[in-house]
Amino acid sequence: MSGIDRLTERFARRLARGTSRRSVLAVLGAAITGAGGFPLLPVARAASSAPGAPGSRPPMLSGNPQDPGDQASCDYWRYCAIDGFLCTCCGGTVNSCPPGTEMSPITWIGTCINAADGRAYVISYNDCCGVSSCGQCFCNRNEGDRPQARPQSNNDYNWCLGTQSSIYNCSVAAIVGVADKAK
Amino acid sequence: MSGIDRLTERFARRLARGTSRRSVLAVLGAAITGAGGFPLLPVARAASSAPGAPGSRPPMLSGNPQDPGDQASCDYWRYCAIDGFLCTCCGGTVNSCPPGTEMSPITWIGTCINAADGRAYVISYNDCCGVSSCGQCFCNRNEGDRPQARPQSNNDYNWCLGTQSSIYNCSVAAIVGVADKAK
Amino acid sequence: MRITALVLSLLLGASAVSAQSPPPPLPEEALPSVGRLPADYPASWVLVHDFRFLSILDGRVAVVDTADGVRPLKGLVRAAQFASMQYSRGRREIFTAETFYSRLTRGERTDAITIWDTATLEPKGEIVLPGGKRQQTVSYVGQFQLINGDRWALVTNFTPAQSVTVVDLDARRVLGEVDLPGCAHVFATGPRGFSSFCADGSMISVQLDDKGAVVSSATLARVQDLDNQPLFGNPAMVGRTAWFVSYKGQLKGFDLSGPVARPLTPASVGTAPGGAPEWRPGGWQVMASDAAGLLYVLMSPAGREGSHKDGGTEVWVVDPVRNQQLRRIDLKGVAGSITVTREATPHLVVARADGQIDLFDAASGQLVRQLGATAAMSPLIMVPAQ
Amino acid sequence: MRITALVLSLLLGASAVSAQSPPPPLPEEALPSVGRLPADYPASWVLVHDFRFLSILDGRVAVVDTADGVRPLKGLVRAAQFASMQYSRGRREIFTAETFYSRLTRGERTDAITIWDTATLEPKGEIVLPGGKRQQTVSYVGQFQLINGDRWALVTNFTPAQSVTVVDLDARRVLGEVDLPGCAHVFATGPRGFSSFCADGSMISVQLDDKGAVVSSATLARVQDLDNQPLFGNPAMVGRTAWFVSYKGQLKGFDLSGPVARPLTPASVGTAPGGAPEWRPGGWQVMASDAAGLLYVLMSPAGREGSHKDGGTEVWVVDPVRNQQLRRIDLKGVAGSITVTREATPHLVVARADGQIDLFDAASGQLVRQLGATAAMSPLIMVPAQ
Repeated sequence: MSGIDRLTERFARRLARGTSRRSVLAVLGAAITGAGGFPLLPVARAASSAPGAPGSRPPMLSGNPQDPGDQASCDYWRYCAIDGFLCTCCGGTVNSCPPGTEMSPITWIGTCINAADGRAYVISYNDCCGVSSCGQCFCNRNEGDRPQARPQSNNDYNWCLGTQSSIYNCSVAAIVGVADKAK
Repeated sequence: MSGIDRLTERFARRLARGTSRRSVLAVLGAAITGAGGFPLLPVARAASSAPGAPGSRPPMLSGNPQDPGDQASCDYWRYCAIDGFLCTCCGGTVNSCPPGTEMSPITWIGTCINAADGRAYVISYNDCCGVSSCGQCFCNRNEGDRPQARPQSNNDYNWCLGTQSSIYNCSVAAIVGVADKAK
Repeated sequence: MRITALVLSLLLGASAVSAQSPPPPLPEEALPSVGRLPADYPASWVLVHDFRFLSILDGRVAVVDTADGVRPLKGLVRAAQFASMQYSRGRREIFTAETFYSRLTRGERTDAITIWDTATLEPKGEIVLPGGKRQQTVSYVGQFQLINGDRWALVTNFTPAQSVTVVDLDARRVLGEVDLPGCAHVFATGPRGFSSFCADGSMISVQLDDKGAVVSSATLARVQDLDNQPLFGNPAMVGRTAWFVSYKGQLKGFDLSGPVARPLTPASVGTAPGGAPEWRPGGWQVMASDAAGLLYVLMSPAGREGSHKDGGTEVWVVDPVRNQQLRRIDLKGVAGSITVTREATPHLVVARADGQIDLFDAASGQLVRQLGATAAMSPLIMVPAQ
Repeated sequence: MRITALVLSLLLGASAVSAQSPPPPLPEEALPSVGRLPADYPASWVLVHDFRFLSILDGRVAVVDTADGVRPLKGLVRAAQFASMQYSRGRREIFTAETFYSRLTRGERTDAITIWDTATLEPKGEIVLPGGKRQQTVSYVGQFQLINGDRWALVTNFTPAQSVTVVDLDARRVLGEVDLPGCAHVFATGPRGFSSFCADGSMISVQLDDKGAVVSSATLARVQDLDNQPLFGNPAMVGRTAWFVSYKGQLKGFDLSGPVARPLTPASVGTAPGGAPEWRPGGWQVMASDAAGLLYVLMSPAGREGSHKDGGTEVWVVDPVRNQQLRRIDLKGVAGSITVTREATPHLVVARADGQIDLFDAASGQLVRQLGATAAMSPLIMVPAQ
């Protein structure tokens, strides 16, 4: 529990810094984290990837055997709960926003297994904001997604909050910790 | 000549009503008429008609044998010089704008042959404005299209001018006269 | 002159036309001309919210006649930037709650409700929403509701602090704001109030006074199990009863006619063989009702944890009061959202993820008409006009 | 807690991993993090203007590394509503001339130039353009030009009255407006002026004083035959010489280094068998130059009146000074726009109408790389970064 709690506390501090609403504290318990991006039904992947021809991208590899997979593919291990255009295809990387955008200070967190080392990592799906829809590499995976009544578990919100603009461009998947194995 | 001249004169009056720039009169000779919409390379028709599946529309017939052809098809006789989304697919008709838009008061004129009666009709390609790109039934035919130095013969301009908004939605093709056969 | 030369050359090429007794020419057509719609939309019409994933800031609502295979698209209404939309048949108005920036993607933010006339699709009025906090999300009907006989509107806010802005549509002004910590979505309830789902699994019902302030509230505990039986966000309305379906097919009804939501006896969509691993609801707008109170649920044969937005290939028709699965409709492919018209012969309207819209006979399940992708790029929410 | 439970269940499923000497975990990654670009773009980079036909108000400029098949798209710059774009390598700035409405599609109109930093793609400044008259058209480079050592910009207006707004980019202010009745497009000419094509087939050259007022002008009569040999609007620049190609393949060069445009000896793209009815230039940006001063022209085998925007299937390489057709490059399909990089081994960049971008060796004509549709929906204008 403590790993999650530490992350929760850190994100709460970020939230407090990034917003000024009087009632922020009242909702921290329920709404500390939000959601990255928005869903496209997976059945629409082919349609949304037009104009990009599906399969035309060469694999985007980290070069680190401990971080395996194609970072431009929805199947990459960190994307287990992402929802949006992959920033790796938009001028960003797996953990940084494209130039010209602003990264949302707080966002939704998922927990993904890295098959290379068997660990569960806590992944932060920050949105990149202030530039219109990237339109490349849409990815929507909904394991653990829950209704909007539980914001921290719902990926339909636009989490371009606390940014100068709420216009959504793409989403990153950054490692922010290792989930504790012991309860 | 006289038919074209009468039309020119009428559109000049509309132009004078529709704009207030001091130098309007100076350019009337060159810029009485503009252009309807904008071009998409014909090679892009298939791409642009996505999300519309090509060929999925049933024919849109006038019901008048003297006005033959499919008004949702780029091959329809009145579209010989149109450039834009066909308003027939956007909530309008071949000669009226979709509800919620405003028709440009002046625009580009083409001359198209009606195979049913062998006449050459003067067609006004008015743009419908104030609603974003319709996105349906793109059509671009460039016979007689000339550089922007001759505005009345160029279809790349956005002719949402003299309207409250310059946002382009679609283009109509209205009969405004019969071209004189005699010179 | 160039045009005349072109005309002459074209005329020469048209010499095959008979010269004897030519018909009179087609008449000159009056310009300018802009179409109008019937203020009261026929029962075959549907409002389709196009979320427009590839340019989210350019969303729109398509007014669609599902009975018109030739001209299905009747007009577009702006629905910008994670907008939400409501429709009042009685007022003959469409409402959009939107967000704008002074420089498209940057600059000054303005949130506003725009009131659109159903006949002209022209804006009749605008109410600016204060605070730049309108909730932005993929479209849920619970983001934006009409209450108080359609005279007021509720707009949900998310910063991520949660609240509801109360708007007087007639007076064109904001009445106030109700804090709603820990709760999401609102559904018109009682004479002048709403119900909302909360993070602890409860539902809160709130009534407002004639100034928009809270006068009463009540909480129903444990209306949903967010871990094991979470409810899809978009309900099917039967009169003033809202039916929700869970990720695993449980049906929960709430009578919202009184000041406090009243839960009905739960039901189920039932089961069917052939699922791998099992049949579950899947899609965006996965539920609809018909005039008889039957429910239509979009079902996926590949139901598992996380499949709930994958779309479905069948629609199951269920009587929620008798808790009885009546029939299954094969959609011949994957669909994302459904609704049912209130026509004399009702139609099931099925939106595919690529924008294609298909019509099925709601009773027989037969495919009746395919509109193609003639209305929307990303059809997510569909509202029958009657 | 739900998340922990999920973690545990997932961990149980990952039991196949060796338990002996596990590697240290992947490090925590710093947030927030936003990328930067090199302020001086490499020679393989190209700015691609995405007109975005399906949402014209949401156009953008894609910064693309044509040498990077894995990550070609480096970032996006807003280019809203029939925008035009210019790039100054010396200033390390990108400029967009755009139009905005206060309510996306309606309301108050604002025309403005935005100055974008090449490294951050953030706006550095804005100059509002008065009068709501900025020319809106499918992208032509002659809508928007940099002059006076990139310190000033010219923006064309069209209401349909024609004029040019003169802007001081350093001082962030509008200097004035030059009426230009009957003439379209501007091309930087001499120390502080421009040339423009006029409706009577002439070209006018104008020089400005240090306040932006006209100090001299001169007209070249009959530089093009608009009826029979009209020139495509987008030239290929060889130093300060602008080469234009006619609809039928004639090449016309204008030396714009002095205060008055000086026409060069015309040349031709040449001919080839197999046209039906004949080969002609076709596409949007149909011309490019390389560092050696050779011209590349996109050619269609189906050339006829009206085919000039149909795109082309070959690129013909021509030496315009020697008036010699050097070679033909088969594009293996139809393309709409082309450009050529200034790399040590220059590449021909080919944009298909569906957004696919292909790279060919400019010398050998061999296909080198396919970027797919990874940058733009409607790529119309492409500007090499060097």
